Amino acid sequence: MGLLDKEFSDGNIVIAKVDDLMNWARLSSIWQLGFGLACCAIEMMATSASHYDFDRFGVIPRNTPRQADAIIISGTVTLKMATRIKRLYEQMPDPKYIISMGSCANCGGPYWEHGYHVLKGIDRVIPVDVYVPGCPPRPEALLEGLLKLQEKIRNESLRKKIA
Amino acid sequence: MALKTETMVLNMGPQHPSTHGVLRLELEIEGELILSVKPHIGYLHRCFEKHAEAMTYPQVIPYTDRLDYLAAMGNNFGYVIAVEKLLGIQIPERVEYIRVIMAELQRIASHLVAIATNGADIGALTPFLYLFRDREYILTLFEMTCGARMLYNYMWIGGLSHDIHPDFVRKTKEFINHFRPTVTELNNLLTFNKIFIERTANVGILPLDTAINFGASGPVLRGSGLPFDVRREDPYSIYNRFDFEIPTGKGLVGTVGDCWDRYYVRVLEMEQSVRIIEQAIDNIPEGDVQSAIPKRIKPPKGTVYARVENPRGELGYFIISDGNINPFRVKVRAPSFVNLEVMGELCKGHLVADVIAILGSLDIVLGEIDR
Amino acid sequence: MLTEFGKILIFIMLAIVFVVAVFIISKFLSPNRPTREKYLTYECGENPQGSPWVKFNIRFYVVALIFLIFDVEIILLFPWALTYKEYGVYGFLVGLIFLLVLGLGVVYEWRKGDLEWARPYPKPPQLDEILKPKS
Amino acid sequence: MKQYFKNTWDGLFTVFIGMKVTFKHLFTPAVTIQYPDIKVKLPDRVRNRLYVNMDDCIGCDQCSRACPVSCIEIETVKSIPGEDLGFTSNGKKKALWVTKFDIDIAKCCYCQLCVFPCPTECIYMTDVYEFAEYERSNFIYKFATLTNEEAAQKKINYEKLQAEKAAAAAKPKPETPAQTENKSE
Amino acid sequence: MKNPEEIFKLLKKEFSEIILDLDKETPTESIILVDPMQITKIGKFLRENEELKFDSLMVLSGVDDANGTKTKDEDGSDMISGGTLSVYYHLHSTVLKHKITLKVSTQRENPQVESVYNVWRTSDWHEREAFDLFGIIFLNHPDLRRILMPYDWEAGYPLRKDYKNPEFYKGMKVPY
Amino acid sequence: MNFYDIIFYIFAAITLLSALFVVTTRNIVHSAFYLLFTFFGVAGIYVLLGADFIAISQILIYVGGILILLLFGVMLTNKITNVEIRTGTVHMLPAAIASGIFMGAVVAVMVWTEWKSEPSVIPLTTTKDIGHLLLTDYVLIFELLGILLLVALIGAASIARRDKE
Amino acid sequence: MYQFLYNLIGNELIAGLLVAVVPLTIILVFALFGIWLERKVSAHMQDRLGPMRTGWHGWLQTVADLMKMLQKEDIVATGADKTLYNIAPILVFTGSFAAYAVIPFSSKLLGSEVEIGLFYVLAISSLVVAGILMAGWSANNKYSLLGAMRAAAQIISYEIPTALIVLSMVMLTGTLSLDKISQMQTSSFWNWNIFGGAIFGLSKFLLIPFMFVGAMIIFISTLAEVNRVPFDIPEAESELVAGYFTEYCGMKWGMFMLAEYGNMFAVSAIVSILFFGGYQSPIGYLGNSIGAQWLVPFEQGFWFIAKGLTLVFVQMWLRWTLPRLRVDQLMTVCWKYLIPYAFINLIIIGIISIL
Amino acid sequence: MLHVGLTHFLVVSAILFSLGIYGIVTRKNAVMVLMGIELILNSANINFIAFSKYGNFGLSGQVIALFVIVLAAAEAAIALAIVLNIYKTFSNVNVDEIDHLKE
Repeated sequence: MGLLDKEFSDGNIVIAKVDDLMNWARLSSIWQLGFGLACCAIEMMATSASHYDFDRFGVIPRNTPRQADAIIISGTVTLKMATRIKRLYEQMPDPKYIISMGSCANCGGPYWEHGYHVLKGIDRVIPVDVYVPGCPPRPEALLEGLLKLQEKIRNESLRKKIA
Repeated sequence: MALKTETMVLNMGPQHPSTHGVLRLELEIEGELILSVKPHIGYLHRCFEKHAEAMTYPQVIPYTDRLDYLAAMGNNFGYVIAVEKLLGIQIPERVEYIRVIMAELQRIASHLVAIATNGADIGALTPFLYLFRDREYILTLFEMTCGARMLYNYMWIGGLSHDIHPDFVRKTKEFINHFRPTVTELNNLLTFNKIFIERTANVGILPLDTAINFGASGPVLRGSGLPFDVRREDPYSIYNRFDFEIPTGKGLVGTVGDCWDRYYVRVLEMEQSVRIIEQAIDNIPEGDVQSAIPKRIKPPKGTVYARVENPRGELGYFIISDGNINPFRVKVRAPSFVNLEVMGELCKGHLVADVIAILGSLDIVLGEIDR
Repeated sequence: MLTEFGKILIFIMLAIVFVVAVFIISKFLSPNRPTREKYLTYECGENPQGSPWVKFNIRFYVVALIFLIFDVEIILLFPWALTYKEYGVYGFLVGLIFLLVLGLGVVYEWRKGDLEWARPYPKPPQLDEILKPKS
Repeated sequence: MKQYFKNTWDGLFTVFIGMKVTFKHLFTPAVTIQYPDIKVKLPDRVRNRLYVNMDDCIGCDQCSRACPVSCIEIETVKSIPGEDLGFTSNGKKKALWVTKFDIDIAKCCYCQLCVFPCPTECIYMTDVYEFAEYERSNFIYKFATLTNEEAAQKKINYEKLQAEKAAAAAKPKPETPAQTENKSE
Repeated sequence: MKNPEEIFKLLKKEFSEIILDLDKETPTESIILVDPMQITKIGKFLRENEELKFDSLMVLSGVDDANGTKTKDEDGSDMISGGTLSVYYHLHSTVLKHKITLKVSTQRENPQVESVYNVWRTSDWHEREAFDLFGIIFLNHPDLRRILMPYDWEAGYPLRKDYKNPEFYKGMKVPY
Repeated sequence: MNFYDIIFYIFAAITLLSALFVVTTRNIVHSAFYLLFTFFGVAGIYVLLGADFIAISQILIYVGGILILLLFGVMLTNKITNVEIRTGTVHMLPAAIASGIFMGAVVAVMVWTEWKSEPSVIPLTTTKDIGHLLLTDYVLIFELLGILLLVALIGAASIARRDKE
Repeated sequence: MYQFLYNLIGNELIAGLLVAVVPLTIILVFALFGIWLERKVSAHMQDRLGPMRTGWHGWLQTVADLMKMLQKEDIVATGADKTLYNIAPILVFTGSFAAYAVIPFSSKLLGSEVEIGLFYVLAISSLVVAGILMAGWSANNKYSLLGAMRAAAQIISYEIPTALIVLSMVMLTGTLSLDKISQMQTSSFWNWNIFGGAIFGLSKFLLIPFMFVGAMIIFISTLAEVNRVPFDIPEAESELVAGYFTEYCGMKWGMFMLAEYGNMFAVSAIVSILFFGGYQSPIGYLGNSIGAQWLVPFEQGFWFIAKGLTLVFVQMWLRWTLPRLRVDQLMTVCWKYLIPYAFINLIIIGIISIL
Repeated sequence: MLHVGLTHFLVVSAILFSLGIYGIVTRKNAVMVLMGIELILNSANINFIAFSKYGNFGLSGQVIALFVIVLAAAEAAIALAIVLNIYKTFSNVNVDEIDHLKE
């Protein structure tokens, strides 16, 4: 039973400080699962490339889910892929986060109407923390989504359950 | 009585750093030796053809963008040429020039990614970032013109969505001046690096007749030594006005048709694209960017197969029209789909590490394989 | 008295204690939310087929074997390297003969192709074979 | 043998060349745009979040029909005679109450096809790209200016008018002036 | 370099009883209609004949002609019975630089076409795709599995005009 | 009981316990890995006996070489298809009794024998002295070992290579 | 250091422990700094900036990473062999850290003055091989096992050229003690072993080219022993996902990382001791010239770490420049190029040194 | 008995030796037999070195121990090669099942 599983009913100053420190560590070092699906993956790569540089935020791609903290669903999720994504997500160690990047991952995007093989929104399979709109989102938009995620992590607390 | 090592089935993908998306390769290996490779595709099957049947002709264009998302301009180009052929309309000169410039810029951008990922697969990460940096400049040009970075919806039936930006010509020239030294740098850093050569030369040799029978096209076919290019073979748009060479694999450091040849053909093609842009950029005629076409595009009954040279090879659109505002059937001949077929034969007898090099040199985009 | 090797032992102990301590801290901090899928072996999101524990390429074994022999020879040479100067040319010759025998081993292995890792030179796919109807 | 030494030399030499290149880049300034601190100005034509200027919208439904992904939902109610809806900025007279103008921006594919057919240029793509959300439902943007009650009211009004017209058509005797007065209020 | 009429004549001479028709209706292409059960033979001839040398199959596309009788089933969706499914072969010669299109049509209820797997290996995946999306069965294809859809997809062939989406696949809701 | 003794007991325990595991564990890969600790413990005992060079050689050859070779051998020669790599055992009980009796006898002899137990002076570092011995008294053996190793190399490699033919 | 602490405290164990804590701190700090440096160096080589948002130019980045790793859940897959899986990181880290026991950070700071230090360093690194094999085997993962087999084969192969060069240095210097080798190369960079050592005369000039070759060979082979590019095939990202630690997560993986960076510095230190004078200053000591003797060990420490870091930087530089080799080419480089060169080098150095 | 002397080392070596014997006798797997042999060699080495320290032979014991290690390495290499070959022929390395020399 780890500390992160516990819930403290009343917060005191110590817990608040520990909270801050641990949240800071988690939000400053979000390692993403190196994993691209479709068009958005290219923008994701562009985001990690020199012009936008994901590394500034401490984000580095890890290729195995065991060492990743966040999974960026970058592109269309098909039914065939959804089970795999579910498994990859499951195989990540807690605490873990999900950014849904682009229209397709948000809700099936352009394929929502006739896409007989497209999962209409990754949130039908795994819980999403931040939705980034765009088709594909600009790198800045993805960075903004990341900042939003950091904001969310910053507000996490031992006092309530971590998402 | 040979010591039979048991074979092992190793999955590569769908989540794997070097399968360029969601390809899954099922490798049957003995030790590190590949006995067979089974590609499994369809992890990105987005039902393009079904969508195309439900859309009107102009509405299909945004979906064609998403086929080969690294070369969206080329996809648009092919589709509009097909529909224009079906409609039998003439396109203004200015549009043709701009389309060619855009397509060639897109080819450079796409090849940059191809080379970058090929290098990254082999372990060179720095060239990857240099090339993505340069790609970013091309994307800026596109964004300036039509407002989007990757999926443009720029070429429309009978014209273009926007005229070029007033700054476009100047910026493009600036880019070309910046780009030439980058290629030299790339050659120093990666192309002629001994390790890179050792990794790619004499690996994954694709003989010419096999390549043709497998329907390979684009740099894969040219890497095997045949100067086949739809731009020259079956000139569309105004490509017959430009002077450019078709680079082919020469077996400079290994055998003709190996991974290095396919890689190097792309490097040389970027140079040729720059040449085409240089010839075209100063001669853009004045005029309108939309020809007069009916508001509701309703081609006559018939079929058409139009093909263009996309960065990855011959991109063909087979459109059947039943005289409605929706296409009856759109079939895409996706170059990567065809090029990837050869993978299974190519990998036999290589090592695990070679699979990556071969896959990188085939340069696939799952978007158009699975459509 | 703490001998020099005793100090090394302290280093080793310290390393073990450090690692274990870090693990314990980590255990204390980290959550534990098991699910069935989480404990499956990772294989790019697929179901693993077959066991990884299959027999291996014999090349690994041959490499280890050659290494072992060379390692032993080098170990035997260390005491010699420390002292041969005191014996002048004689000392050097003793070692040189040993070294040449070692060199002979290298040459032999090279000639016999044991230093070649199983680098296949696969035949490129031939058209006629490919188009042969499969039974 | 010659090949052997050539390989050794080539290996070392090309490595050194490569090292020269990377070393040079160690001192070239980075091209990175430090996003949250520095935001580059995007080009004028940039295509990001859709915006509808409802003052100009005449509810013609052209954008919705042009949209390949059907992410625009428009419902309109015809105005009844006597209501003044005003004019658009380019002088078109409005004739429809737009009771619902929802854009599900999560579905949008940013193709700009909706922008061109608009007769009043009221729907356009802005350069706002920072609108990530924690909840997907927030992506449905409601542009209609009318509140639900107002919209319901308009609908009732119009239905009444229709009913009246139908009644009038059935009984071609223009009576009930009081009711008409009520309507126009 | 030969035009479609010449090619058709050549084929007619070789396979007098098999070649069905030359369709010149379409504005941009001439299509040779062929018997689906003879396509391998014809393909081999086209590839090996010195005057034709069609060494490359550019694309093989399945088409649902939707020319059967259309009915509505109880929940209002289209049902098509009868009619044909077609397969188009776009051939190209890298040596002689001419092109031709072949078309075969087969019964919708029991769609069977001979595979050209051993003539042009391009057709390998294309045929699998046509099988996957239209349910056209290619005889003699060594590995006719689904290719784009999941291997365990049971809800039919999605590109047929009367395809109906299933409600769930492996517990995931399919429609929006 | 001083330091020296404690450390001796620690190392003896490591050695003997892990050796016990080696011979009793059913999983052969585990056996091989436990062997690592045995070798390490033995090296510790060597150090206690003032044989630093031998101790390090022990680690270098046994842990770095023979153990790896054994592991590769295990991985090459087992049909390892399930998780546990078991090896069959035969006549455990008689073997245990017999080796127990044998052990008892030897230990008894060793304990009862009056050994001259005065440690001789061993130099702090033995490498140089071993070097001198190798160059003087044992020079012939030294050279012969070189040839022996060459023969071993050639022999082992050619036996292992035989499948190529 | 030990003597000083012993006099101060009077307890051998505690003094020894304190001496051991210093290198532990150093490698912890180095790992934190080294990972940050790696990211910064790679970033600037790639026209990027690297970590920027945790402290000044992101210098707290690795601290954040470390603290995050502590919070990560620990997963041991059901198929894995739990005992071995847990022992492996301990073994790897121990093997990496134990090497520091004999590395002289300065003339005063030295864990153990054991005479056969160089030999010991060679030996103790074999623990790492066993650990890696254990990690790869126990994880029940194909990538892990492939990576571990490659790693083991690679590390043991490259131990031979390393040992041959070490042997030639032993022949030249006549000692196995790292401290003594450092002491020999005193007072000026001209006395460094790469320039033929502190001897004078013809043989010095004869030695220089061979010393350069030797330094290059040992640098390349240590590169391979710590699995750095271009020899990083055991953890080849693009083929084997993450190699032998594919299944490891959280702090257990962190230990592998720590061990890797520890090893990086250790081998750099060994190379710098063997060829670049160890802790000796290239230009003489400030402490000596101003008469403050107590300053000298600190200066030595500075020079030692500076040299180590320079070599580490070169390792990083190479990593971000080169592609990686294939497994058979790796073996070819070792057996067909490095070993023959090292062998001939050894014989020539032997001949020159008895001249 | 408290103070560690020669006897202690000899006892350790004896126990190790017996364990080695036990391993050789009980295990079918040839590789396991090899491991047993390695244990026995180690125990012998302990004896050599112990006597080198507690006897009057100077460092000869250590040198002999070194030779033993070298021989052990050579033995392991050859033996494992033979085991591999046996495996190739019989697909099996159980010592009691390999009872014919030629197939």
